[in-house]
Amino acid sequence: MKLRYFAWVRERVGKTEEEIDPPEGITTVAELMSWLTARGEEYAHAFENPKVVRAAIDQDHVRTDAAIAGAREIAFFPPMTGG
Amino acid sequence: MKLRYFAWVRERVGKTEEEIDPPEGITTVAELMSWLTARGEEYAHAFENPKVVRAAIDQDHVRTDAAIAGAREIAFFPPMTGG
Amino acid sequence: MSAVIRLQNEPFDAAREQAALTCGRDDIGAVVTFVGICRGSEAGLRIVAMTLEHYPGMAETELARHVESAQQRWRLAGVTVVHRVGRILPGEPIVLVVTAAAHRQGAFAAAEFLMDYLKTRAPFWKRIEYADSTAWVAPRESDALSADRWSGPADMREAAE
Amino acid sequence: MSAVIRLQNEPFDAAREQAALTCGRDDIGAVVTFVGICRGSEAGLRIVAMTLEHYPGMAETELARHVESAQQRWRLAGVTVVHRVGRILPGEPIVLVVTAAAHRQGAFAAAEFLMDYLKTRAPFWKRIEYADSTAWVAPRESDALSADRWSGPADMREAAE
Repeated sequence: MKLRYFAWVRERVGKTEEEIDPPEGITTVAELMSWLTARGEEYAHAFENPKVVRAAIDQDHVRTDAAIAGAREIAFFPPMTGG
Repeated sequence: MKLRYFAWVRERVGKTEEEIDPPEGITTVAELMSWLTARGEEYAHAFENPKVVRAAIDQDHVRTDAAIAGAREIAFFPPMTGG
Repeated sequence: MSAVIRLQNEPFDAAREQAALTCGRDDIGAVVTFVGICRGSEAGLRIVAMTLEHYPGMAETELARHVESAQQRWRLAGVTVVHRVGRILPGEPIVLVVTAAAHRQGAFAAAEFLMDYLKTRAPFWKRIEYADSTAWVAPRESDALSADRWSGPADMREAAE
Repeated sequence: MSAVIRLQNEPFDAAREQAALTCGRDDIGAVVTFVGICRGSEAGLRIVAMTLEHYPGMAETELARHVESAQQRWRLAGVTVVHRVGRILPGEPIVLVVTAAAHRQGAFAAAEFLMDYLKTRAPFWKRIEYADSTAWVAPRESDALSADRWSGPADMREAAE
């Protein structure tokens, strides 16, 4: 699946997107965030306060308990500040 | 004192303004409306439903129990429909 | 704070009024513009024209008082109110309210407050010319309800500021 | 019903967008225009520029869904939303929302609803460049409160319609 990062999550991770293949046991957005955190300092920095990071699956806002099965694209970003 | 009429009150009375000198016993806007009503058909028509006629004394909205003593200008008009 | 209040016979240019309000300012983050337009029909009847009558003197004084009150209540950077009087054709603008503030909540609230005032308490009266008749516009119940919002305790929008 | 939704790098002309929305219509009695502008300072610090980042695809789709929802909820005659992305200088416009309806209550409510959505849920992020630093804008508590209005039971403004 494709991961996309925006705003300061993107800056901290250091990339705009990437393809990943998480292990079988990772079934929710929250678990995916924990798994990413363990991948390196840049991820640990991006997800150091997971409560403030928002997620979207296939371009729909989701809560972090949402299942990731079947997702083509998961995005992580800070609270929105448009308008 | 000067009386001014607007919108359909003006149309019914048939004039935009006039000078009047009501008798001593007329002390409130409501009494003035009753007194005017007795002056002729055109006034009776304008004030036939006194509850819907609004009044201003010296260009301030007032209720019909307001005292008219000292008023230079009293206006009568229907509910406002600006904007 | 800048405040412009005008009653005039001629149509107005909303864009020019708005530009004049914000020109040279860098403290304005939100501008709300309301334009009221003469519609082409009312309850299925075609409107030929609308005539706006007002109480000269009282209209200007009262409007200035309400603009001043809106400025203080919502700390506005600027307000412009233009109200036409006389004969107005369908499609033409009737009234303009522009409010400018640092943030949008105050600008929206002030514009609604001023429009509610103009609709219910400002001394203006509309007469509509139809093809075969004329009629004075009756006040709308919804305008009275809308205006009642501002006399109660501070509402949600102020709390949100 | 007409709906125009655009994301663009260039500044927009609010007057032209508004004219396009009302041109040739005689069923519109009220037009509300909101323009959000990049201010020149924030908490006393001078702003050099602001950069708007967005989630391409999701931003357009979500915005269209909210515009559709506003149209149905308030029976709008037309809506235009233009949101800039990329680098924006102080004094330049950031976002435009224009709503047109027969009466003002729906036009005001829809414009506020869309702005509350854009501020709190639309996938856009603002980064501010100061003279010596940059900072991502933090969400404002007042925006969240403001947005909460629309998810509760029908509010006063709808009752007033």
